[in-house]
Amino acid sequence: MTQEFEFTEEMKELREMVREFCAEFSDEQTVRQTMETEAGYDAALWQRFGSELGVFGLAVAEELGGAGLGLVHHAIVVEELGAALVCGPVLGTLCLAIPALSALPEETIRAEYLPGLVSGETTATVAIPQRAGEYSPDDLSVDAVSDGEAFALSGRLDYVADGSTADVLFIAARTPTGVALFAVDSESTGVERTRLFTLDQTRRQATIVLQNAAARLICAETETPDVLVQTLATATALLAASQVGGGQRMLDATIAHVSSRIQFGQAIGAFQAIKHRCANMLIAEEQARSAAYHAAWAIQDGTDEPLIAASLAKAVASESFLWISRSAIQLHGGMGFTWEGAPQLYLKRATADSLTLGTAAEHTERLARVAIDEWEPALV
Amino acid sequence: MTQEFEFTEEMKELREMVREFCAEFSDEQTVRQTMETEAGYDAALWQRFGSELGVFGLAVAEELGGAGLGLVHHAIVVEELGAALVCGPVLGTLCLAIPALSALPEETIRAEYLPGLVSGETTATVAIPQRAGEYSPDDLSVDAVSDGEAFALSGRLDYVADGSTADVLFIAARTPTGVALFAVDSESTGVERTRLFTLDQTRRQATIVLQNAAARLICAETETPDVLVQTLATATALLAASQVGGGQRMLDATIAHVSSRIQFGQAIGAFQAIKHRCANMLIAEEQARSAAYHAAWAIQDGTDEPLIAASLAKAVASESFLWISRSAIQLHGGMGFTWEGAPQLYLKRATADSLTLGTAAEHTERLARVAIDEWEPALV
Amino acid sequence: MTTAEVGVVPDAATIEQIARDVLAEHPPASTPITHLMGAWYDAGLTWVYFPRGFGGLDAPRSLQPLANRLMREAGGPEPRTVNTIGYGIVAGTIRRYATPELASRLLRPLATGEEKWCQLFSEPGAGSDLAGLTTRAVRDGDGWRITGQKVWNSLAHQSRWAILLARTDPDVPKHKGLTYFILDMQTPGVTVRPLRQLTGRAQFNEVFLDEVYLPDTQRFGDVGAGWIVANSTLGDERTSLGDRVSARGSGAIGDALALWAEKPENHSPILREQLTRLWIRAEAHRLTSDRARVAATMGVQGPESAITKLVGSELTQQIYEYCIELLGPEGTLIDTYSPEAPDDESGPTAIQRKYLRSRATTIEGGTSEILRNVIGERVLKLPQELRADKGIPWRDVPR
Amino acid sequence: MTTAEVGVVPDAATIEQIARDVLAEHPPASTPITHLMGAWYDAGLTWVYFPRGFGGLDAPRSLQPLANRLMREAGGPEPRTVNTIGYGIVAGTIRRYATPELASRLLRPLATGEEKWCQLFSEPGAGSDLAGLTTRAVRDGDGWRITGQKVWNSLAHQSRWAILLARTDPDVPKHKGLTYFILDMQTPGVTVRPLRQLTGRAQFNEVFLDEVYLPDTQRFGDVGAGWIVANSTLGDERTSLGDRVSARGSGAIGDALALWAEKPENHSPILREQLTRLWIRAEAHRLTSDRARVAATMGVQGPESAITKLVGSELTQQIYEYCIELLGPEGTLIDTYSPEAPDDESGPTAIQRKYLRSRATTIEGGTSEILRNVIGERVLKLPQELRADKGIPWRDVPR
Repeated sequence: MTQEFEFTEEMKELREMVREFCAEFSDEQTVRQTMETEAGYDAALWQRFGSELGVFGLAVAEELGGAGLGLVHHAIVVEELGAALVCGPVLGTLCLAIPALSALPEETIRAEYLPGLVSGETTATVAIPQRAGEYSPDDLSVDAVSDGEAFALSGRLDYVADGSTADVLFIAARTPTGVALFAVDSESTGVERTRLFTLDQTRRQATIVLQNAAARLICAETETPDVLVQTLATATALLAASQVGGGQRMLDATIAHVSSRIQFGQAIGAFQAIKHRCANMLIAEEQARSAAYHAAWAIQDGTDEPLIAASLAKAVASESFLWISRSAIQLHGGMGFTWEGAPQLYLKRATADSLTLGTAAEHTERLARVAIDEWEPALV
Repeated sequence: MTQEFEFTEEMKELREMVREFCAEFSDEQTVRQTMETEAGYDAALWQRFGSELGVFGLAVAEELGGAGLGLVHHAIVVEELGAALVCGPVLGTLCLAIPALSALPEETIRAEYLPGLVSGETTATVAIPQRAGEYSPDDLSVDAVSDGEAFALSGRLDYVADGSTADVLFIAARTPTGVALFAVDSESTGVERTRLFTLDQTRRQATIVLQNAAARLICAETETPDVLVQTLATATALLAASQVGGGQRMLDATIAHVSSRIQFGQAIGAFQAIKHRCANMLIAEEQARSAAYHAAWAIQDGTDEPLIAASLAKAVASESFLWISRSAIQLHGGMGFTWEGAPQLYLKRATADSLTLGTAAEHTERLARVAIDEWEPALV
Repeated sequence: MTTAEVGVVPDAATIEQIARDVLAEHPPASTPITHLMGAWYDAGLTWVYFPRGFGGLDAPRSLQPLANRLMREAGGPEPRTVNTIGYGIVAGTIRRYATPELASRLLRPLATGEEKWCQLFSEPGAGSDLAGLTTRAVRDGDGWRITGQKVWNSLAHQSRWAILLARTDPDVPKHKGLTYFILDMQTPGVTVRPLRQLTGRAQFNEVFLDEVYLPDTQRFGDVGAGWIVANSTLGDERTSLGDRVSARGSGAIGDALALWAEKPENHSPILREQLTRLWIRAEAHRLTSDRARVAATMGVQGPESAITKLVGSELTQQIYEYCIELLGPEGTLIDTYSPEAPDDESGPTAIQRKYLRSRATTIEGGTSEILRNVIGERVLKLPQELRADKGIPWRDVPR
Repeated sequence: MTTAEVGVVPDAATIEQIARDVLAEHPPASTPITHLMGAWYDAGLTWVYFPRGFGGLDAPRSLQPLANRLMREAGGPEPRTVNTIGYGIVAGTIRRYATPELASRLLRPLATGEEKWCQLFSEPGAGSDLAGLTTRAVRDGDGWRITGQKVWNSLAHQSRWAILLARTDPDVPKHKGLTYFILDMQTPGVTVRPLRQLTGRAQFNEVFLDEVYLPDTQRFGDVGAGWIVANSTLGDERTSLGDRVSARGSGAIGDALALWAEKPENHSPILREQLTRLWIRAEAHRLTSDRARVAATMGVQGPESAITKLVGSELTQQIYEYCIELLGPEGTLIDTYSPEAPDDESGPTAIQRKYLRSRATTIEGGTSEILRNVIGERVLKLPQELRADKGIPWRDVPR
């Protein structure tokens, strides 16, 4: 294991590898074509990421098809997929389902689902009752009924990430004794999925209505809340890494643009107003990177309270990515406002990311509770 | 009467007159000398402002020695005194006492005190129980006891503006039936005044301890709360005008400095980083000016809710003046950080002003209550 | 019907009487808009400060808001909406630069909206640096041949006429080699292509000019004086904004307040504070705009008017950024990006649409960066920065 | 006593053993500080990466934090506090540019604090534009005569030595005409005057140099190479910062948290949110500094280190601005502005004092404006802006 922020050569190579693969097989033109399709992603390409490149299981144990390298490696992959706006169930499968399954107590369940997700052959998503990015059993909208043998779920789920394409739906539901986690085959009867039209066309959502849908219990009431809390923290940290990737890409694009765009006889990047805004974009990006990777390392190694680290990451990365992508549009001028320009794709991603798993304001409020209200001066 | 923002020629002449008088008799050197004296102001100069220039009673009725022109005129005077950092009881006498007395129901009381304050022969201050700039009877710290004929006050008052030099102290105190307003001769027995060392040496404060100090009832319990609320709103609006004056002076000084300071072979004001910050200073100043004079006009003519207008003025003017004076230091560079440089005097004034009669955050909270929580969509 | 006596400057009462007569004879509710606006023009109410016979009455400009208000109160259109660019930018230039014959040909259909106008100024390579534009106008007999590419031309596809800036002399510094023309958009060689924006819509166009001929009579101002004419045009645009004071809680902040009221379940102390801060800024901006308006009516052009666009645009953006955060997960949805959908900001995801549209406000009509330069140099009189293109023939400026 | 074998690069264990021996023989609690630091120097622990005999052991630089930590743990001083500028800026330059004789004369008393150092770089007319400085050095036999005025010289009144930049050739562009010297502050013609700051204190000085003579042996680097030497000096200053990671909630944000805990009566939702936002920024900044530190130990100088000063200084200011607002009316008081009062930020109005002092953080050591330029041009490689003084003889540059 590495100490915090010790990015090894091997990590850098991983990053390069994913980046090059994205550049080759998921360039902007491909993303634009894919995002207009009904499914919203290319299942074959997804599988190549999982099987050929083999980067979906870096945080998964080796015996389950993974590489057992830890969450930081996984975050690097998610960051690069975010940088390239790769269409596909990044949120549902990589940020939510794989961490959730990895946290399950039962080995057999893990072994059943993880290899398919890691190889990219199957996709999944997790529906966790949450409010403002926090696990919130009060917001549970699905009930599980058992006939003593099999379970059936009924209820409605809004804004389910990748919900219209996932093969398996992992759904938290209320049972007579608490909250348990279930697996539902998305094709089974009683599952009605409606694709939503999303501001960010590269990241899909669905509304799912369950009416007595057959479900399999995969985590009991005693363990489920912990699993869900842990999954949310991990997914939040990973989403922050994705935001870092998007921000870096927009920073790079903006630097390239202002270095070549000539007005008043010189490249506009020579003007202090532009130059200083670019400096501020870099600063915002660097703060986000630190916060996001601190969260990945902290969750991986247990060196900080996961909820604090994840909220910090999401609060900082949301504001940074939003501000950077808005700045990118501004500094691209009129071109930044066109459909053809790349900045709009990132603005929409940044907007959607910022509203997913808790907004910056919500995580700030949460940090106010855990970091300010409960702060005790250290005895020095 | 003028419509809102209709600054007449006569108002401009008034402004010029006060400005020139300040430039001649209260220039920066004079201010620096005066602020180091024990009293902290020059009583003779103060009287010249009142009697020779005759600008303390512009909002006071003519029969009481004033000019009956309204609060906007008075605000212009206070603005210019603020611009020049004139040492003296601007807050105690001009912002608090004259508006308070003008609001008193009894003609004879008004006639007794106002002419002296207007001529500058006497000075006064008002101690109003307030919290966050709002009238707050719960914070009343003085009790009035009556032997059936005369009243005696006991209690402690903190941060009394101009408290160590005022001739008359107008003090709100608790009586058996409510809150009433009293006049106390500051030289009488039972009045102990302690000068405080203030961050802003040009604007003094005192702690006053009263022990059975002889007091005269000047406003009964039925009217006192209204008088105090109105006085606070007026004083807040006037303080905002003073902040506008200070901000304008620092904007002007900064423009002059960056236009003449040469680095890298050119005046630094040519660099966009400097130029754009100056533009932002102007914008901040203009917003503050609009909000402050809106408040003066609204209170004068009853065209807006005084509490909303005053809080808006103070919230905007506090942030603007603070930001402008901080920017002035930054753009003056090292010189801005010296004792000899003018910006430090304005930073300290801006800091003190921002903490007086409610901070920006406090007025924002107040506006949240009156403008957001109680907002009703208009029927259009 | 009331008319204003020739030779006497009409006062408010006269204007009001004329307006009421026109409106009585042409009830806005039942009169086709071109008829209504034609009658309004003929009565001299379109621009009361214009000469008689050209839509005006030689009246003081300060009486125009009165006429507009009477039209509005009678249920008629806000005049600008009839022909946005025509009213906002072109009419004043026509008055100043067109011959009487040409002016009388152009102004009435402009006023009625029958002939819409667009502006062909910006180019792909000339945005902030408008004076650096590349479109060439070359002498050809009694006229000119224009070749080049323009961009950000709103309404170009609906317009009969355009105002056009082109370079007539590349051998002098950039500002001095420009000439101002008007162009009949039906002339051969003009191609209009819609330009899709990040909203999915195509509110603007690109316009390609391929050896387009126009007669020299369609030149406004001297050859080489195009920059001066254009600036008078842009000046009209700015001063035409100040007619009305908005009410507290209207506009973008009104959207935010309404959304706040609609979504009590999304309330939090932080969002409440943020909304209050935006409200405070909106108020300060509204009051500053009002102060600028009053100063303008008193003949004082203070710094207030120069900062209105800058502050307003940045505030609008931030308000819709706030609205999106207040919307929460719902903010991740959009109804459609179809370019065929109506180009407005209504519908179930109106807030998201306004949010997206607001990104342009700090770019169009002068970027915030350029506006801060303008405030610094023209209002605060700060020294100009060094420019690589200053005093150099346009031909030799790096591009 | 342990010694490091000559010719063998010492490892951590060796350093630790040597350090423990020195500390055992010279217990920090009972040893005068100059003796302690002298023994530390003689053992080669002051700068383990310096040559033997010059306070070092030819060890890797990465072992220095270990030595410093052992000193701290034994109750000894943080080395920098013994001679701030000497350690932070001068020592590395002496090693690189002084002759061995001069270096051995200078380094030991520098290390022990017996001879303090100050820096004579800035001038009243050369702040951000340091390379534009005016102080002249003119050849005089085997040495130089220096005349000029320096400013912002902290510790000048206590220092024996100064590093000095002066202009030796006004006929070349500004960077090329500078030469770097060291100056004995006891030389005739040197006058030090305290400079009072807005805090009331005089932490800095002005230094007047009137025909001050110094021998050519006190020149560091070539004539005309002063800018290069100065930059290596300033580079040392930057990299010397990164030894320690601060703890969560320490530093300025720690002051704010403590004040928040002390003043429950001043709490409000808005102030709570503002504190949280500052806390978040402080955390992100702390983590970024830590990341830069780790990158530096791995040999990577990332952009993280270049932005630390900029972000830290602006954040510190904003934290104390917040503290003042949290203090409320109490924030309007100050204990004293007397220049004789101790120059620290303690006392009953420590927060007010830190607030005032914090105004300098975005000016000293490079203004925020200059730092953003540096980040833009050196880190992001954006094109340089036009400069009026570029390539022009210093003599001809407007001043």
